[in-house]
Amino acid sequence: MSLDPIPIHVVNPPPGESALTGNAPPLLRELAAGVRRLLETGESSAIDLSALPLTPADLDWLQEKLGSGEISVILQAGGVSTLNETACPGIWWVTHHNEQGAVTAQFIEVAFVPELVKAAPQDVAIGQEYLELMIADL
Amino acid sequence: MTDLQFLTWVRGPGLDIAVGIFLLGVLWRLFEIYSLGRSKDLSAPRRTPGASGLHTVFRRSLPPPGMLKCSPVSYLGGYIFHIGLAIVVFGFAPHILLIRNLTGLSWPALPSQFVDLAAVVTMAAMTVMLADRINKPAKRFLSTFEDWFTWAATFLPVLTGWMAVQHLLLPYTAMLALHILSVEILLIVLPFTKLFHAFTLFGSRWYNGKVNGHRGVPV
Amino acid sequence: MQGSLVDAFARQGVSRRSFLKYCATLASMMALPPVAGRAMAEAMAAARRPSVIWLPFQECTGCTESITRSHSPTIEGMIFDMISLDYQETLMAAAGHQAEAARLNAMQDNAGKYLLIVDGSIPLGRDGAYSCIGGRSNVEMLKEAAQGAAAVVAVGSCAAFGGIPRANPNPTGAVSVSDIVKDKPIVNIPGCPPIPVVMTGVLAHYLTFGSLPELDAKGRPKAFFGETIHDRCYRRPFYDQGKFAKTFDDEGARNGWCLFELGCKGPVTHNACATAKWNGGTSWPVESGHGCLGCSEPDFWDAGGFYKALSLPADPLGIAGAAAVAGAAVGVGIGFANRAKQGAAKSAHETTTLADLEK
Amino acid sequence: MSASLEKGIRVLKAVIDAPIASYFNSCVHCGLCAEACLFYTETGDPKYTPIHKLEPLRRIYEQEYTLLGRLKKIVGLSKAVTDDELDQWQELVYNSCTLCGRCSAVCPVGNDIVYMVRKFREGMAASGHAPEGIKSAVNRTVTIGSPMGVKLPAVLAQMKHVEADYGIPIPLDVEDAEYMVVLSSMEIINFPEYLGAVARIMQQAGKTWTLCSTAFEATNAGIQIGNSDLARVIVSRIVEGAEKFKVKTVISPECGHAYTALRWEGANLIGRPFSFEVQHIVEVLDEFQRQGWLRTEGFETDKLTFHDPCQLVRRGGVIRQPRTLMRSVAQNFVEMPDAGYMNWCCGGGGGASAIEEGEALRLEAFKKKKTQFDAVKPDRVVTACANCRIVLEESLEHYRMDIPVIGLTELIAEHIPERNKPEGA
Repeated sequence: MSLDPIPIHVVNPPPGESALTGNAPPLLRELAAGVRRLLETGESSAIDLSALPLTPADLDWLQEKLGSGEISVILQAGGVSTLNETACPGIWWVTHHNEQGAVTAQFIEVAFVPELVKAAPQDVAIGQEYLELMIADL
Repeated sequence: MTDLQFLTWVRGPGLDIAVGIFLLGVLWRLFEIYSLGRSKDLSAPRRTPGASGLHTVFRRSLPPPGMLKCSPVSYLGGYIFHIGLAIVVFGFAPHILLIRNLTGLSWPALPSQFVDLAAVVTMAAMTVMLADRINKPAKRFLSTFEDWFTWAATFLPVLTGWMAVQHLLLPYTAMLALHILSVEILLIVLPFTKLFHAFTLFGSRWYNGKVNGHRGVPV
Repeated sequence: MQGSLVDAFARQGVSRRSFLKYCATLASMMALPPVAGRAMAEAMAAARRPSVIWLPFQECTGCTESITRSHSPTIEGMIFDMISLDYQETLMAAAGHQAEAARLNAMQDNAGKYLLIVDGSIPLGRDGAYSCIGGRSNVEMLKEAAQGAAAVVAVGSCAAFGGIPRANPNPTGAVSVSDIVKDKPIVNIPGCPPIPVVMTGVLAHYLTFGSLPELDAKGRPKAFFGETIHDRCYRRPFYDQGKFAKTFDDEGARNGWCLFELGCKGPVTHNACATAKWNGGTSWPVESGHGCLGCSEPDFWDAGGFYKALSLPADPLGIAGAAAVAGAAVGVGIGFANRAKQGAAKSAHETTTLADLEK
Repeated sequence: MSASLEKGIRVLKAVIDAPIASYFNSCVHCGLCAEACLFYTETGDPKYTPIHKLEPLRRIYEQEYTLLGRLKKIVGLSKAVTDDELDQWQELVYNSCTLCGRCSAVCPVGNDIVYMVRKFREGMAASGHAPEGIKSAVNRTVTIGSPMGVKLPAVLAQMKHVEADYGIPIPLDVEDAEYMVVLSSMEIINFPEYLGAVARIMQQAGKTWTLCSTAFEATNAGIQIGNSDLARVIVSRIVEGAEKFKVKTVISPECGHAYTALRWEGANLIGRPFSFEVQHIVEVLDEFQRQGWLRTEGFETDKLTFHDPCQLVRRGGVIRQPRTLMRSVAQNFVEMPDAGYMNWCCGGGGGASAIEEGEALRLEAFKKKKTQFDAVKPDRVVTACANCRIVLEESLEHYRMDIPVIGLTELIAEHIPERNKPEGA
């Protein structure tokens, strides 16, 4: 069923007013510090965007500033997640959706490779087992 | 008692009691004061334009010549805090809603940021007035317990209302309840203290203007 | 059922990445730093499933409905499978004496370690006779079960604050868990019903950190109940601009303006609806056009009417008319007395002479 | 309670009315009335705050006419007014209040404080707490006929002098005259020029006028002490005289409170409206001038200023007229700061000048007036009240300021062309 028949259309923010809160620009500095740390110590970090008082307009501004990079990863696990490299290599825009498609969490991760993309040794071991079984069956 | 129980009480029975005492007190006091009557002035009146009871009711809101310079704190502080109170009481959306609910009258609300500013300015002005009461010999000399008490009874509703909106010190629910309680205290004491000038001021100015208007003096 | 969580997940076909993603989301929801997601994942992967006993008292099963079907079949629901839910009348297969035996066994085997979840209020009227299970009153069962519990989680407004059964005139003498249990840590997760992720979040916290989350003065986890609905409401800007819907079908309502005047209790209600939302993040009451009822606050049922704005008196001017009449009567009475006194003073006046000027 | 105190309180109970009740309930203790009172501004002593001067009256009002006040009195929260207290208040109600009415003019809630002081004096006088100086003035007015003890022969003698000096007959007890002129004793004793000036002006205007042998004295110490019964006795003389000779208008002399007594209080004292009009001499002069009956020639060239008598401006409404008159005869007329409606009192009105023990305070309060004079440095001061004139002269002398004080009527009369003199003769 479409939601259109319900005569409620939310106007937010109100027309004619800028919805930018000014909370987004400082995040760029925080990211710069994160990138420096990554290069110097190899330590990765993340910013939880849903925990910050950012409006959709703030997020759009941030996304536009960071741009898009060469890699887009789509993770199919308990709903879709997208892990997109931004125009600044090492900065990843991570969005988690649930199975219904709603956004459940949004992060900006500073890492060479996002945590979730890496395969865990336990899983690799299971893969190895599977491969060996296949070879044995040859 | 939980915060919500407290709030429920002050919104319910508490407010009923306060409004009841307020109305009872106002009518009682008005009758008590004005039923004393006065004798008719038998002297021949002198008519002068601009001299009448009604003129004085309005004109007395402005400082007479020379007085503003004489006591700027009393006048400016008084203006700021009375106007500020009016803005806060009659311009804040939840207050208008209350008035509409009680009387059916309503009007557009002022932006809450503006009301917020007005509340801060009002409190600042009231603080200055308090300091003036402490500093000025004549004012300090005249001051009784009632003066300090009514200052607090007027200041607290503004302070608690502002703190409730700003989420300071206590949870909103508790602060809102304290705010309503402080307003109730104000309502209860108003008819029985100098705060009753809010009502008798018009009568006083009118009498003064009437007596002097009879003599052709535009006071 | 024993074993580590992550193994159980694997058996359910939940991948490690799904699990990590869940932990990250949960951490975000609980306002923990992003690194906590990884810590949670590691801790949970190694966690042993604790025994959980769920006692239903004077309740409507709405809380169970909420927790089981909300995000079903996502991971929040699964985490319930991942604890050792040893007694839950609605969900368990066993019934009658078997069920009661399972409860007693679990209590014995895990004495001092199990987590006790309670939904529903506890009636104290007529010695608790209003609500019994297997011939035993709720209050008796609660006291018994609480004794060996590591902690008690009061799920839903009934268990947390007494809820609807306790509403005026409270015929059954209903009370909350914390009215009875005094010597155990209690977490209140109020709401009618509570938000599923809040319930699972508390369990996850207990599983991962082995402790209960930080609580507010009313025993509610601060991570979810720290802010009011009003503070996080997407319609808040309209409140600040003074734009209010006046009826449910006016222009303001259609424009999605603030519902304060229609009785929204958002300003006095602490809950996570505005951020966590309901039905898998689909919507929540205010978004669907209805004000908050304040269901996660004590005595919300008796707080002066769901459709009456917060700034309004609950019972407008019930005695005002009478007071005005009484005031006028008192005033007129004093007026007459005063005039009489004034008149007496005037008529008693003897014309003064020069001699009178001397004392 | 002494019998006199009881009588005083009974009188106060009779005079307390709705305006007083409204005023006391409106006071917010803002202290602005203090800033308007020269006794406070010049001494800085807060006890001179006008509203404080009414404290005993306020308590009597509260205890007698409010329910809460009665309760407060019963439980001992509000003390009864005592003779000792009223004794203390004598200085505040008489010595340090000239009934100038500046406090009533500035009170932001509109309290007519001076109206209350006037009423409070009723109780003070009835309970025997009036100052000796005013008491003896009242005594002389009632028994002899004038506060300064002037009797008819002295008036007749002055009339003769004036007739001799100006060659104009002074009519006495003339029936159906248009105007009846009454005098203040100071004008008979200290400033006989006034009578001559009136005679010349009347002659030029061609008006019939008369003095009255039974009512030559206009001042009314009964008003100043605050006793309506005695004030009635005094004012009745003028009413009887005016009615006997069927005059149209009684001209109040250059005296502030005589004007108030006759113009505003008189009808209320005798309990019926007058059958004649009452005008202050300044009003009469203004009217004559506007009608063209009064013509002047020449101008004073030195710097003149005008001191407004309080009872004439603030309590009488005669604000414009003296200025028009001044400009018609003075080239260099300057206004003092606050002149007109907000003018400062000379410090001796309302009976204060009759209180000997109040002299030091009066001179202290005069500093306000001195500041006004210093601001414009006039060569001469003109006024329209013999009492103001005496007080100003004495105070100016005390402060060694060489500024002569003259009456407005004389000043006008000096500019009446000489050649007109024979016409009316």
